[in-house]
Amino acid sequence: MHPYLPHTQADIDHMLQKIGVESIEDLFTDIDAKALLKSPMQIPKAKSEGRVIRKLTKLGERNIDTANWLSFVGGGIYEHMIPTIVPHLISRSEFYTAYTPYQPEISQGTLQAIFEYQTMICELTGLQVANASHYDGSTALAEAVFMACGTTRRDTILIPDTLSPESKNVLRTYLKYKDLNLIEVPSKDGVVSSHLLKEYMNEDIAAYLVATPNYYGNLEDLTGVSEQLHANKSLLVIMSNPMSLSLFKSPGEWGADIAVGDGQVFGNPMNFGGPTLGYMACTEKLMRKIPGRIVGETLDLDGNRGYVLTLQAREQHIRREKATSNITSNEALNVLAATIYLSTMGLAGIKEVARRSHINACYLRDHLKGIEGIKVMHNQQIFNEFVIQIREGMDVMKSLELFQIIPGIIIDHEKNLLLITTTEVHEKEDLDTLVVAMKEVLA
Amino acid sequence: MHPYLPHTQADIDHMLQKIGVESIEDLFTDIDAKALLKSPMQIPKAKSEGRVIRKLTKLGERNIDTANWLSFVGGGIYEHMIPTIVPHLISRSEFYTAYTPYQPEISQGTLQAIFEYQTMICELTGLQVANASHYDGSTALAEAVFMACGTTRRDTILIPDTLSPESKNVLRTYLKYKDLNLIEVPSKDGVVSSHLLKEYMNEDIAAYLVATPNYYGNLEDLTGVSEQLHANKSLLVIMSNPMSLSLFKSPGEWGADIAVGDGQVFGNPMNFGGPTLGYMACTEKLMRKIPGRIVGETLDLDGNRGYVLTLQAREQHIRREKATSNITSNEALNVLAATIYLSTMGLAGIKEVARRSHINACYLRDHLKGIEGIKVMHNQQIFNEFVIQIREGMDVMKSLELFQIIPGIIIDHEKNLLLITTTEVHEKEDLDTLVVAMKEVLA
Amino acid sequence: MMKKNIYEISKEGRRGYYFDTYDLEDYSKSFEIPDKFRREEAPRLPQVSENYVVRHFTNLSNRNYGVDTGMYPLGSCTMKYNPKINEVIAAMPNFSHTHPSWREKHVQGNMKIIYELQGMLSELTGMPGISLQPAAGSHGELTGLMIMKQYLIDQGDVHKKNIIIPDSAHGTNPASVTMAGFVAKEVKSNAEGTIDMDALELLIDENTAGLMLTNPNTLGLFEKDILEITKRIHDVGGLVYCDGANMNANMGITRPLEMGFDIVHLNLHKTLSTPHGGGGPGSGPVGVVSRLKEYLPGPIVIASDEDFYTFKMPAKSIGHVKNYFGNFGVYLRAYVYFLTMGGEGLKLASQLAVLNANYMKACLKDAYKVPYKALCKHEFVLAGLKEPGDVSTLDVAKRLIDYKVHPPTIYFPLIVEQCLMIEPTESESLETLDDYINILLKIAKEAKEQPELLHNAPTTASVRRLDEVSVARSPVLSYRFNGEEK
Amino acid sequence: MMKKNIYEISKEGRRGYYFDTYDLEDYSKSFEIPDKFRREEAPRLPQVSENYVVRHFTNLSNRNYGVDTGMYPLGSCTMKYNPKINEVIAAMPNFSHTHPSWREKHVQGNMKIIYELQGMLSELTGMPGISLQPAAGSHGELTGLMIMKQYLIDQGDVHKKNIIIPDSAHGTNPASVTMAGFVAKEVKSNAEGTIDMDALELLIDENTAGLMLTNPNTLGLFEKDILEITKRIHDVGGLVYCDGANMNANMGITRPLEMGFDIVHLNLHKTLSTPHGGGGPGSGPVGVVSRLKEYLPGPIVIASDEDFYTFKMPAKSIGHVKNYFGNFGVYLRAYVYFLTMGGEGLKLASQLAVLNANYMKACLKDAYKVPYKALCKHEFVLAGLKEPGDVSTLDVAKRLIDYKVHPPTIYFPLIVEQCLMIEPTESESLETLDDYINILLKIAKEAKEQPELLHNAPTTASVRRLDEVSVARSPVLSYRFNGEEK
Repeated sequence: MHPYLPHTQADIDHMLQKIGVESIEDLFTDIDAKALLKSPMQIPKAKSEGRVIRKLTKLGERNIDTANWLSFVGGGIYEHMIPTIVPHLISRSEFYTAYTPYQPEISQGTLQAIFEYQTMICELTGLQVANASHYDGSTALAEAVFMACGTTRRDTILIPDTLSPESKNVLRTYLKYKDLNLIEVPSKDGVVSSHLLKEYMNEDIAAYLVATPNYYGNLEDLTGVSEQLHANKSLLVIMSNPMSLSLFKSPGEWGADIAVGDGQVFGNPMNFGGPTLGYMACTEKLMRKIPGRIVGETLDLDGNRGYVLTLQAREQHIRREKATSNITSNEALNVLAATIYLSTMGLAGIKEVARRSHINACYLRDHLKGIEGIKVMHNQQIFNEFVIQIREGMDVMKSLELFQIIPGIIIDHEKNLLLITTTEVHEKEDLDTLVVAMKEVLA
Repeated sequence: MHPYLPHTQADIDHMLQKIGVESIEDLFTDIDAKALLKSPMQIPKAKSEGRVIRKLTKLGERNIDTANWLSFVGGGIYEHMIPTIVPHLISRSEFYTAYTPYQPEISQGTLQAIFEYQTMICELTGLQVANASHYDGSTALAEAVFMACGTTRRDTILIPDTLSPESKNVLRTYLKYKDLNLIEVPSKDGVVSSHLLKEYMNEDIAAYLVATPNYYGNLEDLTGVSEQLHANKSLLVIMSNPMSLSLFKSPGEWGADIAVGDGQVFGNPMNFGGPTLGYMACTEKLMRKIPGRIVGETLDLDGNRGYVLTLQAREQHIRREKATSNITSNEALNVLAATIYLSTMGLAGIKEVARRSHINACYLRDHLKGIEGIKVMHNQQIFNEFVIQIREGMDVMKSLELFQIIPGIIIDHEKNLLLITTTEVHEKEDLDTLVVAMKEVLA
Repeated sequence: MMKKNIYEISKEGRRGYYFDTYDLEDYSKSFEIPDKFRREEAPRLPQVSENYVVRHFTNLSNRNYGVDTGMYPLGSCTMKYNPKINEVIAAMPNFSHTHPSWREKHVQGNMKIIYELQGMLSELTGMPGISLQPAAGSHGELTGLMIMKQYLIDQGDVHKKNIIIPDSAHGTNPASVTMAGFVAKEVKSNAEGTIDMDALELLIDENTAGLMLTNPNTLGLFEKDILEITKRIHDVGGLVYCDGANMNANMGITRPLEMGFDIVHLNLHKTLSTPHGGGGPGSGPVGVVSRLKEYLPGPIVIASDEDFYTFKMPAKSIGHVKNYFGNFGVYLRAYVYFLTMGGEGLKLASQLAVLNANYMKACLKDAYKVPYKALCKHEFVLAGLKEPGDVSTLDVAKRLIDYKVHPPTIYFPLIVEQCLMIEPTESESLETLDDYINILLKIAKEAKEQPELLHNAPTTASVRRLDEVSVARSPVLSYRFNGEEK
Repeated sequence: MMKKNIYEISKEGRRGYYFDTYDLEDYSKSFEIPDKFRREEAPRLPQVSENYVVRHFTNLSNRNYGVDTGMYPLGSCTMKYNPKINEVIAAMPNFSHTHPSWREKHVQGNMKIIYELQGMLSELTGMPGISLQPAAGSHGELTGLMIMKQYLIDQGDVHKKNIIIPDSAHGTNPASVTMAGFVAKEVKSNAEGTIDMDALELLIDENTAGLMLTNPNTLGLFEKDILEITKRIHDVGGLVYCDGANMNANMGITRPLEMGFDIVHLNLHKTLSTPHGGGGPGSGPVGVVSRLKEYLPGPIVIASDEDFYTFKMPAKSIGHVKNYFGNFGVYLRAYVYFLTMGGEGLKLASQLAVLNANYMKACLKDAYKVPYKALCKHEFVLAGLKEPGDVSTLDVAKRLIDYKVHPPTIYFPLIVEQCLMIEPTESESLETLDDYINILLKIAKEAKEQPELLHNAPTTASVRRLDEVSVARSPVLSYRFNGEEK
């Protein structure tokens, strides 16, 4: 028998007898013969662990060797140092082999961790209520749209053109079939002016969804924006790389009603883009509108503190077709990783991560600026990313491959714009290596 | 404060006050100033996890890349496939952060696992009592000498010259300071004749310590040996690669009084030679002479089954200077790995591992035999190792480096003898690679 | 200490991570964040030393129950064994440390895995088109419905708004319908627990966009009329969606394609053994018939001639439903499961899952109400105790906890009163099933003889029954620092 | 199920591992093992499916208590936090998959680590010569004594047979002395808990080979006369051995060299944070003064000029005390601990370990007998309850288990009646110490008011007190298949 299947032939015979059938095939007589598979699936024979590991090791070698390449790629997914205790702890099988905590008495581990996470997200965003969790930042943003449209009973969403293409794409898909409208506000020098925003205000506007830092790495100046929106009875939704929130003004401080973003930066590996986790927080006022899993603190029969899933009426259990979100399985284990990460790092830790990520980017921008053939595109406050323009006709991605360097993402092939990202994992020597290599290939 | 040290300055102040001293330095006033360190230790400043991992990754790269080299090196340490559940389970921190089960009520996990291990070792060796554990096979062998000398009140030990140099070396050190004698019986064609052994029998002989398979990979024919020894009131101690015991006659079947060996082959990585585990089993008669940790089954106050350390009177707790062994810390986690390995593989599993290891060696010996410049040294039954002689003057180790092959161990530089080992991790293509490469370099 | 939360073990000055020197320390002095952008009020995060973070979460884990702890027969959740080799592979840095915006040629290993997994899922479902992008089962549902909608729009069938859903369906089905801008229409089940064909007929008309169905359904019953049902929907130009949550009954036996479905999602975290993670991450790939292939969300991976793989957006794609390519870390585990199980192993798994469910049902029928007598597939429902007295299914579930096993899904599907929905999966041995059965029989006896044991249960867990009502009324959703109100 | 042993969940036909095809299947048919060598009776090994092996050992782990569970103040065992980064590094294949018989140039990474660790331990102890080969503390003791013996032989002092050991010493000390062919002579402790200098004087003569001492000793007291003691032994041509089990009090503060010792062993699994593993593996490197360097067991690693490392046997080496180079997997962890702690961190660790011990002692003095009033170092002893009634130290220990904490070492050292030997280590926070203190104070109260609570303890562990007597009388040391007798 296969190692994952504990049945012996004697067990099977005993069970068939108890059921009162002759063979396993007899258990499938209720299936119309026409629906039965005529020939076996074309899936190869089982492999031993040894051979599977050999095969996957070889496949892994068809990716670049991550230990020996230098990457300045971000744009939504970031490589940060992950404390060794994070993978250790999320590998406790009581965490990862459990499911949604439907039975709270034997799920206090998951529930309490989520409660702690909710607290941390509230603190980081400066808002009052947080859930756990969405699939990623972009789907969280899409769900924020539904919240906003549901609350305001309006159907149009404003976004700046500085939102990342990934988020724009997901938004477009989600909105298309609900007949909601998306309007893009143009940017200038890599940010959107709040004066310009005024021109777009009307009574159809449910919300303004703005990312800061935005896709170009620039901080959006949101002074007065929430006032403008609230005066128009619209909501402000702010999307952030949450690592930046230890240094920069929080969504709550900017007056946001809803904050969303991707929590991958907190203790989760890049994983080729997934799984990550989408966080969402909102004001107290919107508490009963927020979708997804929420854990509340309560007492048990003996008066001892405990945790339960709560505010579930909004969900699919009871109202079913009235539910405004269908999310059930979410990214709980990634939430746990984020909780452990934030517990380990503390404020001082994430501030230091953010500071080094930021200063590294400033240093790199400074040192690339002077190079012939490079133009720094925007003159804005950045966090840890910035855009440069490379001399026309120069394929910098290809040239730097020889140095085992991936310098960033080409975000505009025509204009040859390169988005460069740094985090605290880059040492000064790594930054200098890029600068030297850039000089060499552009010389 | 350092991440491993939970003290805050306020905590320290509070504690000093309670103790009634002013400063931490005041806690060390009982140390003679002349014994105090004059200047700080020359140990570098703390490094972050990120930098430690970077540094160790670089150091690791100064070893050969084990995934891309082909090694036929054994001689005491073997690379076998380790099921993924073994490292997973021994990484449960309740196992690895516990110590010796002094408090059985909260150590049943360790205790029951040891009991299960003892059962498996008894079954494998064909003997009645097993302990858990010794540092490695050689120190287990040395402790078997003390058992044998203590039991027989004799002072001379016979060994065949086919014992591995590692074991011989350890034995010599252990015996030297106890004034015990070691006599080597010479081999012929890679094994010792039991007829020859007869000549060495006398009333000083406490035991004959023989390894089978021996260092050359040959099985020793021990027919009649235990009878010879027992007639002389001496003991027979058999050392084995325990993986071979699923196919070949067990120590119990050969009539051994004590069986020892190294259990690394059961689920433990090579670890550059350590830690491994030394197993030891003996007859019922010697039960109260066996050193080390032993777990027994018993009942608790409610009549429920439980496990405790037992037969400890022999140890250092009470008789102290009368103890014949000083072993306390042993290789418990390696024992656990072996227990999980044997539970996972079962008899069918280790038989298949042994069979493939064996057949691979037979195949390789067959295919190397015909090559000009290679002579197969012995005509004996082997398990998974054998010795060949390479043409004089040919440095086969160096030549095969170009192929990223390590063909074995040169066990005699003068005669240019190479010990070649195979296990089930070698696929046929690996064996053929070695044959082709040998042909090429010897051509 | 065990019951403190992370903030309650925090103290000013502790830290869990150490940074050593920063080479740009001097350089950094010239930088300051302008007031306008600078954060004013610092977020409060816990300050805990590393070893206490370890203890805190280790102790939390010990207040959880997982598949590695024991039987976990949650109906429709397929809590099967999560193989450890899957985790080993997923943790390999050459996979886990890859960035989704690297160039295709730098991640050919990942892309080949995605490509091959698409093919394996295609073989498992029969569907020629597969997109791995959706992140969970209900995300797959939404995706599938969007595909339906786009297809109907392209056919000029904009009036087709109604999606028929059985009353036994997963609650996410109607929610997904709403999110995709359709209207849900409920069809009743008959006395045998399958779709009432007459009721269905009354609902089908030209406005019918399609139908969503789980097969076997949530009662664990195979829809005997499945071929007729799918045909009827097709007759009016609708599409049929298969909620693949219950695919663990079908592997190698029947397939959505053969049943007449047009679209299916799979839950990799159910059928294909990837861990549930306390609620996620999951993965909900969608498979479609040929005519819908070009509507799939993307990018998907295609192969060029020389074992080289590229991303491609299908021609009429609904677009992106998630960042990048979905939950790659989850695919890796499913891919390895395919390799270690093989085609025959998968079929055997489904057969044994069905065997286990039928065996349990046979053993429980004297003490619990069995509302549907027919053969079940991988799961079955009980309508509470035969002689309940004042004991509810909730009481039975809580009493199971006292016996150190995980209760089944309860009170679902809604159409069965006092419902217990039991899915043992193929991972459980006869001995474990017998243990669980004996506990359920013992509880049935206790319900008659000592009902207070059930009313008071659980008493051996880390907490007793929790007050879920007052928390929903005035929720405490984050830590109240120093007892403050927010 | 939880309490079954692995044989009791075994069944014919189950398997935990799968082999696929073997390319030499045909070839293998020509091979058969001759009867003479073939095993006759098959060993009985369990047959269990992989997922049940996982459950079995997961459940066993949950019946264990480790440092990650909570405070574990075993005296003289230094149960400090085991950093997780150590485990990550030790698991790297480039280290764990290296063979000890590969050529030096193929394992320069390993060798450099060994070389640097030798240097760090040299700095920690002051000893210029270090060999990492011994596998545990008592193995280090034996090694050190062998070095002493060889040295004395070489000096022509073959008559020197006596090793003086205090009555407070670890039990392994006299056992090691015997194994090395010496004779142990016990010296009494004085009322202050340190070596009685008059008694010592009476034992010292020309037959004195040396003295073994732990400092601080097992009472947690620093031997105030240490410089005099080591001098007196040297005066008669003897050598002084430092049992390094208690080095966690000394790091960066004092060193064996400065105290006058000639030989020391360290327990990497105590002082240097490597895990105890339920009893091992440990590692017991030995350090020696210059004149003994060439006697060290080997091989040790030396550096050549160009950052290249080679193995070398010291000129007069006692030989090998273990296969290969000792427990390399353990060194890696200790090496990483040196890197992450740094020199200052190590000193701070020792300071805080001593602070913790003195704090606990101060808090417990009203309820428990404190036999020695002086400052303690990293551990201290209590002579049972102040008002014990009919309650023993064993009862106190067992009652601690009911409070979900691990008891201290008990009934050791032998010279203190009803001894509790408490070593909190630097890893424990003030809050944890206070919790533990409060439990001990509560138990002291219970001892007066409800002694039966203590006599009956533990009642909340997975088993109650176990019968250790009858098992020693008629031991059951392996599973009795079908109840058979062996």
